[in-house]
Amino acid sequence: MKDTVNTAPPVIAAQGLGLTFQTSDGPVHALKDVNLEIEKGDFVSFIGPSGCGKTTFLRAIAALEHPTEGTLQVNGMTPDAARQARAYGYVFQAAGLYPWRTIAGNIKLPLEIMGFARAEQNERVERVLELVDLAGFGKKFPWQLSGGMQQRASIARALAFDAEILLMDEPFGALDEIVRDRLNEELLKLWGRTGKTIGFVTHSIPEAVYLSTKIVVMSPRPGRITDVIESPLPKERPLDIRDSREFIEVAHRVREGLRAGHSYDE
Amino acid sequence: MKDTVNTAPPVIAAQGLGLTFQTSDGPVHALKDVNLEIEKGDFVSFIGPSGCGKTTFLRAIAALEHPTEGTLQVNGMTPDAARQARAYGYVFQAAGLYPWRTIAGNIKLPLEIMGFARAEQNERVERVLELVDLAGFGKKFPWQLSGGMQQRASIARALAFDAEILLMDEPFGALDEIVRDRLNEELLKLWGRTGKTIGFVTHSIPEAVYLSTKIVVMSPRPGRITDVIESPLPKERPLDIRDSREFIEVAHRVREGLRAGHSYDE
Amino acid sequence: ADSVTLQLKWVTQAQFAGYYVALDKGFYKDEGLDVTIKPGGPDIAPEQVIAGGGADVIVDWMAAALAAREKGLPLVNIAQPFKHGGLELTCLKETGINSPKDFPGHTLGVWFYGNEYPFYAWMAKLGIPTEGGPDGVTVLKQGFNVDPLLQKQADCISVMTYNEYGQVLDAGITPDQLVTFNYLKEGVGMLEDGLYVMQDKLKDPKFKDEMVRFVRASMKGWKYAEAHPDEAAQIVIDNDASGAQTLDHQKYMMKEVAKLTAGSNGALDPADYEETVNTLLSAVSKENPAITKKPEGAWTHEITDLALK
Amino acid sequence: MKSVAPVLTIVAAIIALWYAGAVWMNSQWVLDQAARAKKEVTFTQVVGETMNQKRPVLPTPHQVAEGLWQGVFGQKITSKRSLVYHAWVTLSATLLGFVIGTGAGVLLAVGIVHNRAMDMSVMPWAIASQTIPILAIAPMIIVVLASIGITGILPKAFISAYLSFFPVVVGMVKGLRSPDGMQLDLLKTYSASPSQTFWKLRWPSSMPYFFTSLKIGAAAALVGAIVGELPTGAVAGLGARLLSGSYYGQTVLIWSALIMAAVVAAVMVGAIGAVQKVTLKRMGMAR
Amino acid sequence: MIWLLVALVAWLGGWALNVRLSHSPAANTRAVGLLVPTIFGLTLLLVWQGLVRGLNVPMVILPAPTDIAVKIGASLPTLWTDFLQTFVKGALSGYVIGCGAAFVTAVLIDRSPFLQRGLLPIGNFVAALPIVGIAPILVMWFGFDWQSKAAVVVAMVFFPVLVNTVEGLNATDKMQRDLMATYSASYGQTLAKLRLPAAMPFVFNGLKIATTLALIGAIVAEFFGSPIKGMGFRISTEVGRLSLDMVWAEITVAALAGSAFYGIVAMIEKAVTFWHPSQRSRA
Ligand SMILES: Nc1ncnc2c1ncn2[C@@H]1O[C@H](COP(=O)(O)OP(=O)(O)OP(=O)(O)O)[C@@H](O)[C@H]1O
Ligand SMILES: Nc1ncnc2c1ncn2[C@@H]1O[C@H](COP(=O)(O)OP(=O)(O)OP(=O)(O)O)[C@@H](O)[C@H]1O
Ligand SMILES: Cc1ncc(C[n+]2csc(CCO)c2C)c(N)n1
Ligand SMILES: [Mg+2]
Ligand SMILES: [Mg+2]
Repeated sequence: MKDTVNTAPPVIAAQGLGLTFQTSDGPVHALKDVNLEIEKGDFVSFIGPSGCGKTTFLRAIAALEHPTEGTLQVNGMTPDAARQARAYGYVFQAAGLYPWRTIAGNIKLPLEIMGFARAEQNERVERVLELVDLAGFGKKFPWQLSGGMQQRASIARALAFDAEILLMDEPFGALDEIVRDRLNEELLKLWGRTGKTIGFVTHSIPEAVYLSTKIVVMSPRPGRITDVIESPLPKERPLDIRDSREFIEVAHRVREGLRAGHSYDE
Repeated sequence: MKDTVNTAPPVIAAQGLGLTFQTSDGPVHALKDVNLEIEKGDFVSFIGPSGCGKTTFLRAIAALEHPTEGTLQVNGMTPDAARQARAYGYVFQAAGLYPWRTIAGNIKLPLEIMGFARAEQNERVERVLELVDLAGFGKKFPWQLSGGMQQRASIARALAFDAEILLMDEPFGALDEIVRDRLNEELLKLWGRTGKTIGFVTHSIPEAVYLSTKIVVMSPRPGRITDVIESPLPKERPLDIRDSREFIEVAHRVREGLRAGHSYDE
Repeated sequence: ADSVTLQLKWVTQAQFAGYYVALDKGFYKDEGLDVTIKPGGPDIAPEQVIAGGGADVIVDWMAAALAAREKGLPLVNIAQPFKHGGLELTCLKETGINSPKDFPGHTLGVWFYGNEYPFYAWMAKLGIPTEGGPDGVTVLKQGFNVDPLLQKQADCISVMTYNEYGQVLDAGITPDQLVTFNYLKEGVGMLEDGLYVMQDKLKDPKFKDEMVRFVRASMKGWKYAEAHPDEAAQIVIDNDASGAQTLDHQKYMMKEVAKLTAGSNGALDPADYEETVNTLLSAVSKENPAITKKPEGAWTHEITDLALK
Repeated sequence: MKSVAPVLTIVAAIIALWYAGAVWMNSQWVLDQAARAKKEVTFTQVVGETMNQKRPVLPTPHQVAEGLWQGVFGQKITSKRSLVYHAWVTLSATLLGFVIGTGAGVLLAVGIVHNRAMDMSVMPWAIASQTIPILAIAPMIIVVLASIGITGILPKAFISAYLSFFPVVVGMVKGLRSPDGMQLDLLKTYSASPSQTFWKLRWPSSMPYFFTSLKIGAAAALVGAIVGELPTGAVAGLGARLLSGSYYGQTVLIWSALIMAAVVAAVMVGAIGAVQKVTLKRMGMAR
Repeated sequence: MIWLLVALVAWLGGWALNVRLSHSPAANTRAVGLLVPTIFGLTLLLVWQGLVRGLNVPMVILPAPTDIAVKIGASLPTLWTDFLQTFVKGALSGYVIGCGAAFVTAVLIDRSPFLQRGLLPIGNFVAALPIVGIAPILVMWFGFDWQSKAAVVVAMVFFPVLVNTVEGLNATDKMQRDLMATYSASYGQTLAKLRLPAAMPFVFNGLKIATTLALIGAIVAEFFGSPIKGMGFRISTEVGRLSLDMVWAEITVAALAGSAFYGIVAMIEKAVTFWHPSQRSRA
């Protein structure tokens, strides 16, 4: 692993990226002329009005959609190749648990696929269930849990194996503030410990500012990046950092960016 | 908890309400000993950790679940009878649009069922589409919209007809802050104009405080009410009321209540 | 004109040429009858059709008709255009069968559906068990055609002289490669195509009169067909709605059928009747009780007496 | 259109296999005949002989093609020897039976979905009814109907309806029950009447199942009509051709009728598929 | 006349009872679940009995249920032999072979869109071939014993199961597939852990349809040639002898066996696809 900060190639590099969906009533420009570099160990939040292409961009990084213009590189390779190397952990906007597997079974799924030993599988399942506060629910089936619990299970599933890049699409959308705070802290700890690169979609400005090293503000029709904000906050972030001046300044800038994006289409 | 001077009977009255799901591995106590009165014109928010029974309680009010203990009255009748009188507008936690209808068709659905005239139907559809910022999307099918846009369409559907009681289950969960602020304002305006009674589930403390006349804090296992906070805020609420002392105090009390609920099961 | 419906035992073919000729040549019309001929098939039990009121008169084999009579369906033979039977068992010589003594250990194809009584009577007479094994014969329910012999799935199969036997020859097997047993010659012959009606209806003088005219015209048709086989075959072809029959085969069939009808003026010969009944009774077994006692009143000369006057 | 090449490839493969099978299955007879005539035959002779037998065990593709050609184009379509004529006889009964059967099937499904007593009592018997061998009771149906004066196309159509109603019931019950809890709950909050729930939710969401059921039902109706033709005395229709072919050992005739039947079924299924495409497109379901 | 009245009263009474039972609180218990269709069946039988007796329908056209019951009681050994021959040897073996082959074929062609596009239209075409046409041919090819019956059954069940399985293997939703894609799961892993489980509701649809087809196929094939035992043999022979009571005895056995077969497959379905919304009672 290259640990030098600036000479290493970016983990994710998009240049002139465009993605157009062909629908029955004309093309939809979900992404247009997107340029972005994400370094190893970055925690990048994407924020923007609904329909601005956040999900689409995350999907393109994970090679689930294929750009129609420009280039996109992950670890210096194509997203497809990076996926082959099992670089991704992905949390979808909806939980997407397999209904025929228990919660524990769902979390075990990636571990089975990646060939972890049986004992290790069980151990990891226990650990991540605890992390998302679902200990004791391993034997339930997805439809027996509330929406928020399902969402937490799907986060646990993505954390169970050690993906180099974690892509999370509004993972905490269905959770209340307390759990959210707690999971935010846990996520930061995990990130600090492992140096993962994280792409994170959220609608909450405080959350974006609290978590990120880099905040990407997007705007719709066509989906594009309107601002990229490098956070001046230190890596160590207690919860009360949210009252600091820097925090409030960054939040303000994000809010302005968001508002600008909205006024575009009015 | 009757501290109002109002002499009119409550719109919603729950006494010793309990609801237990029988599952293959034992009963789940989704609600236990819930006592609550909601007056006409109240704006009540429900807040609490995931799995604490918020959705279940809303569903019970709309006669979609049937309590296993205690009594529940709506407008002095059973929830079933109230439903016959078409008292409810309901926004579900997931959008739940019918895939074979366009967005406009989906919004028209309740209007058709309640027998509105054709011309009035179209007019109302236009109006609510504008309200949720989806003008021009009427002819699209649900799967052609992003998650947030679908959620807004489902809100429009519930607003299209004049239900006396509006029940909303995390309606703004998938929306960004700007849109959320805007819809919050619109909702308050609508409420002020029409005097509807609104039940509102949210995970956002500021949102709950900003909107409500009454905040119900719940806690899980078994699902019950731990605090009911009457808001001292005036009916007229500009956005910057959120910086006022009262606001911050109420928010603090809610946060404490929430935290307490969490510590219960730890 | 009075309408009469005739239910055949089998599909439209020269086996029933007499009726089709009578229809086509206007013999029925001359008698003031409006006759409908319903073809049969493998799934049609004429006895059931007449019981259900779907026909006034049916063509049936005597064994089946007597069995039905014992089952409570009072059928009466009013005419017997077929003097002889055409049922045979034909075997490939190469299987080593030369006489009935060679049957044990072999597989025989038999038609069921009410046509199996002569076979069981014969086996009973020969004392050969029909449950398989080295001392008995293995019986197969034969389908509608001669494939089992050609495909060597059976060593012997049931044939009618006028139909399936011709098909075997047609397929390219020569008569000298075959050994054929005629049930009649083996002493287990049974009367084949006769005309049957419901007993109680005969009490109705109007119906009786219709039948008299019907039998008269039918016999006229039969005699015409015997004399003009090629024309009769063509008439059959014209009446075949399925369009699947070939003229050559129907000509062959007509010539063979003519041999069977030749000896009959339409009236049932009581001696033939007795032989059929005796053969049937000789074969009574628990599994194949065609009849268990001598039938009474199963035939009448009333119609033919008047018709042939 | 994309499937033209794959279909042609598979058809070519099937024809090749078919020829091989014809040689293999028909050679027995050639060898037997040679043995009876005490002659030696070479391999090429055997293959040559198997190509154009009069009563082949398996007729070769070109024999069947010729039979089909003869049947379809060899004569006027009003002729009794025309396959088109017989196909029409069968098709008319099939269509009538299909309409009766699917109509009854949909009505029964609606009843089952809306009435608990019907749901619990009828379904097991609908299943049992399909385990009764139709070929066994078809003659009885024909006789019984004839005895109350119903003859002609109707008895055939009834049998065809009997076979086609079951897949429609099963499919439509599933389809009418396919709306999920939330979709149903939504209408409950509107206090929609049962008929509104039916027309606005159950019926539209059952559409994919409806068309699938229709397709299966159409194929079943055809089988029913053919079965119904056998006990009517094999008078006319594809069933009669099959049977006659069987009596007289005319294998080619059987195969031509068989292929014709499959063509008729394919045309019906294709037509339903076309309607399905248009309907689902208008409902925004074809993505 | 009396009998006709009995028929009418039986019908109304049975139905009223069922309506009450199915709306009673006990309606979801297993006992009532069995009782209701039984009552319905009994009323049907009573109506049948009433009509046959009341209208004096001759035995050679339609026997009364009591006649049939007596005949069943008197012919148990024959019915058993026929059942073994037709159901166990013919239908069951054909069912297992046909469904197994269809399942394996579906998985094999699943990887090749080319084969799918080529084979499925032809599969539908072949599935439309009426068995009455195929059965004589297969009897000619495979002989008179149960092998040819099994072959007919194989031909009948193959395509329904194939088509359903192929459809089921494509029934996963996008997000479920995307999840596997992010793991870069191999084809085999995706098949085993996602597509086969998701396909099960469809596969069982095919398997259930195939149960009724299997029995019908085996019986009908016997009409075109058979040894002198078997349900189809007995039915066709006894019709010719006008023993309609025996015919209906066999039909009864067929209906019982077929329903039981269907029921067993449906029970297995319930166990395997417990997670599917149609099997869960959430309402
Ligand atoms: N499969 C698709 N076909 C057609 N259009 C699509 C498709 N997926 C997305 N879009 C369109 O692309 C645009 C971007 O969608 P995307 O899902 O990326 O938005 P988003 O930023 O994630 O929004 P949200 O916050 O609501 O989830 C939207 O206008 C959407 O309608
Ligand atoms: N149909 C059901 N069967 C069994 N258990 C259920 C069912 N519906 C809900 N539950 C359980 O009832 C409890 C309350 O669920 P509910 O959906 O009301 O929670 P919630 O407060 O809305 O949570 P969230 O914020 O995650 O939506 C949970 O423990 C859930 O697992
Ligand atoms: C199912 C069945 N199989 C065979 C016969 C015997 N049979 C009697 S007459 C006749 C016509 C001969 O060409 C034939 C084949 C039958 N009646 N029904
Ligand atoms: Mg999104
Ligand atoms: Mg909820």
